[in-house]
Amino acid sequence: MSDAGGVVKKFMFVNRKAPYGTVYALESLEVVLISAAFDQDVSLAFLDDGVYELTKGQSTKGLEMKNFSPTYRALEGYDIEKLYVARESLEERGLSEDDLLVDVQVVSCAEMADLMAEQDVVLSF
Amino acid sequence: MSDAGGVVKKFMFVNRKAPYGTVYALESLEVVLISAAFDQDVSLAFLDDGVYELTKGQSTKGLEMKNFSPTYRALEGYDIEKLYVARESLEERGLSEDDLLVDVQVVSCAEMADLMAEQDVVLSF
Amino acid sequence: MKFGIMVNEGPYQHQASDTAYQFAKAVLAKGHEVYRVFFYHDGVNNGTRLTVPPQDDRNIVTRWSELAAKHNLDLVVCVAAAQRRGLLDESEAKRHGRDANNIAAGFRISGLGQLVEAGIQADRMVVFGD
Amino acid sequence: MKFGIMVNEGPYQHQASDTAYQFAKAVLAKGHEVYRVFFYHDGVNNGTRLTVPPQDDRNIVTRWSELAAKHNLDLVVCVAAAQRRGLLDESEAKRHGRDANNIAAGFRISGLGQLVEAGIQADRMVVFGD
Amino acid sequence: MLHTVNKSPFERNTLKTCLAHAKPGSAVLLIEDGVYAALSGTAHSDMVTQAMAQVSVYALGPDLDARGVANRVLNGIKVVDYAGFVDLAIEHPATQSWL
Amino acid sequence: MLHTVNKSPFERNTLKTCLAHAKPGSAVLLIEDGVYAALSGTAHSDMVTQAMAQVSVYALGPDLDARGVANRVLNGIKVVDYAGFVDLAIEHPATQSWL
Repeated sequence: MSDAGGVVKKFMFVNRKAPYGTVYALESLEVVLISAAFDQDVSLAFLDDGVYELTKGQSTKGLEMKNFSPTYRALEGYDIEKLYVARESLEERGLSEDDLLVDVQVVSCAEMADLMAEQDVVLSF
Repeated sequence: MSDAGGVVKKFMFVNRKAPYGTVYALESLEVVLISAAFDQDVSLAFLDDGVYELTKGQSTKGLEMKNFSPTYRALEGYDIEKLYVARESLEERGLSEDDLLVDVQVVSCAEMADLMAEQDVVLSF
Repeated sequence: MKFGIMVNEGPYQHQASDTAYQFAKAVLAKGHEVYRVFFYHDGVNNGTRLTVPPQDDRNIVTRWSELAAKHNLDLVVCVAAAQRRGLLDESEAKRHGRDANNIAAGFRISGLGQLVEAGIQADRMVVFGD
Repeated sequence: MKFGIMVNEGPYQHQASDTAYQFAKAVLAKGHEVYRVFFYHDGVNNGTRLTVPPQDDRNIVTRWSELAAKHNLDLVVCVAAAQRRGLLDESEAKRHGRDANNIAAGFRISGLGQLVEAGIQADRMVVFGD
Repeated sequence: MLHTVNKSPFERNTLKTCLAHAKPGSAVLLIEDGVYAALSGTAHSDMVTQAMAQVSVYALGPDLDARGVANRVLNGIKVVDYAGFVDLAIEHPATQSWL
Repeated sequence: MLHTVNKSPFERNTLKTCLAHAKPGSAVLLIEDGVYAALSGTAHSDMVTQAMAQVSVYALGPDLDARGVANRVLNGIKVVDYAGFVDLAIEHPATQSWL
């Protein structure tokens, strides 16, 4: 599928928005899944309200919307394993790693800034 | 044009968004102009970034967008004269009444709250 | 009691249309009346019959059309906002020389006066947006 | 230098499409290349030929179409986002049994892979949204 | 008056402005991403708790459930469903949506 | 890296988060409603002035003009047009849009 001609770039998907209130989180995840086919160096950053995308126990029946949170668990199967979560964003929200539905690397603001600065392509939604 | 059957309600249009970045300010103004035909008791509230809708000197040539700010000056001709601007919102932005392109009543947060509480219909965009 | 409802955002991008729909359903379930649903700003995009949502997702447009059919609702799309965004019915398309239209069943296009009138006639007006 | 551009919001409601257009024009004026403009989320609504903006306002859709014709730009609308929101070309309309389509000249519908590929092939990727 | 807030207090200034204008005795209903303001242990919990001395605060249950945060709601906030939203809109003479 | 911010600092937390992640030597370009952050005499002027010790801050002229605030820009902020935006995007190896 990939026609990248052997080029491997560092792609970061930046998630800063809560799920369900807007579609950005869901449609961002759709790009992430597609990106797996291109053999690029993909990472995901979750900060600000983006950390809410990963909370356990989402149940959308009352909204008649699709609960897409289990898809984050599927990322590993696509070899997308670099999920970075901002420590400050978790703390402001009273959340800890145990509240998240996937394994992530919790990083400081300075570490997140370093990661961002390394990227070739940053996609935000 | 009015088919209100003699009913006069208090309508408030709440403007909290900056112009041009989004269309809400412009399309809100379009409703205000239409409302004039219905002989209702209309007032406009400008708070938060909504106060930026009224700044003098807007010039949109570089954006190729329509400068709709002169329309605020036309409101008086439609007998829409109750324009309330939040003092705190002006102050946070370093603005004074002299920076605004129409005559307004600058009110405190408590006065704005009182005005809002009197309304029959509050439309926000 | 008569409710007026305004919807300011399009389908799927923001939750506004979903919440408005659930609110309207609850109003009707309680035996109250929905005087009118007025679609403004990007809300006009709720009225296109060309959406093809994924099989496992809700169909926001069809849901509105069906609710309107069942309860004889008045779903009004603002003409000025609709023109800007490309939502046309047959007569609008003709009038502006367009070769297609895309309005869904149960929606009608009309002016902003319909919003003000809903504010006057309804006992309660509730706005859903971004 | 080759630029990729992503547009995440529809015409008129947000300034994103305006800024992206002015940016693309400036890229071209400087002699650089626009590798692709990818329209995602509500951005797909930039590709409808049914808009009828007021006479005294810019025509956002036509502006993109004309820029594409002049510079042979690749304007790609995401198929999944387009289906959700009701933006179809002739073959999509046929495939989904719809009686009309609304895509504008110069736009084509394709998959999200086109966005990733633009990220790989372009020297710079710039995103415009809400 | 019934006030509705549909924005996260972490992202926007909406809730803060709403609370500054909600008069004693009025009701504030948190919906959509606004329900994140209903939670305990966050940077905004104190602001909401203090507001509850003057106004009644409600949160929409289906929105809490969707976001997986229904078990974190602050004491004193009443959780309602869409029918409860309608009741609140009837009970108060007007509704102001803080968008 | 070039960072762009298109939101008013009065309405959203976007600029604050951007500045917290912009490394020394990077550039921040204020566009659309983001240009309100470029102004002197506001509640956010100090935050931006402090940031300028580490990062270069630019504002898009056409957006300032549209909003009638071109004469209020903070000292040290460079005003650019769309061509200048392109130059900044070329000069920096990547662009991050804070939406």
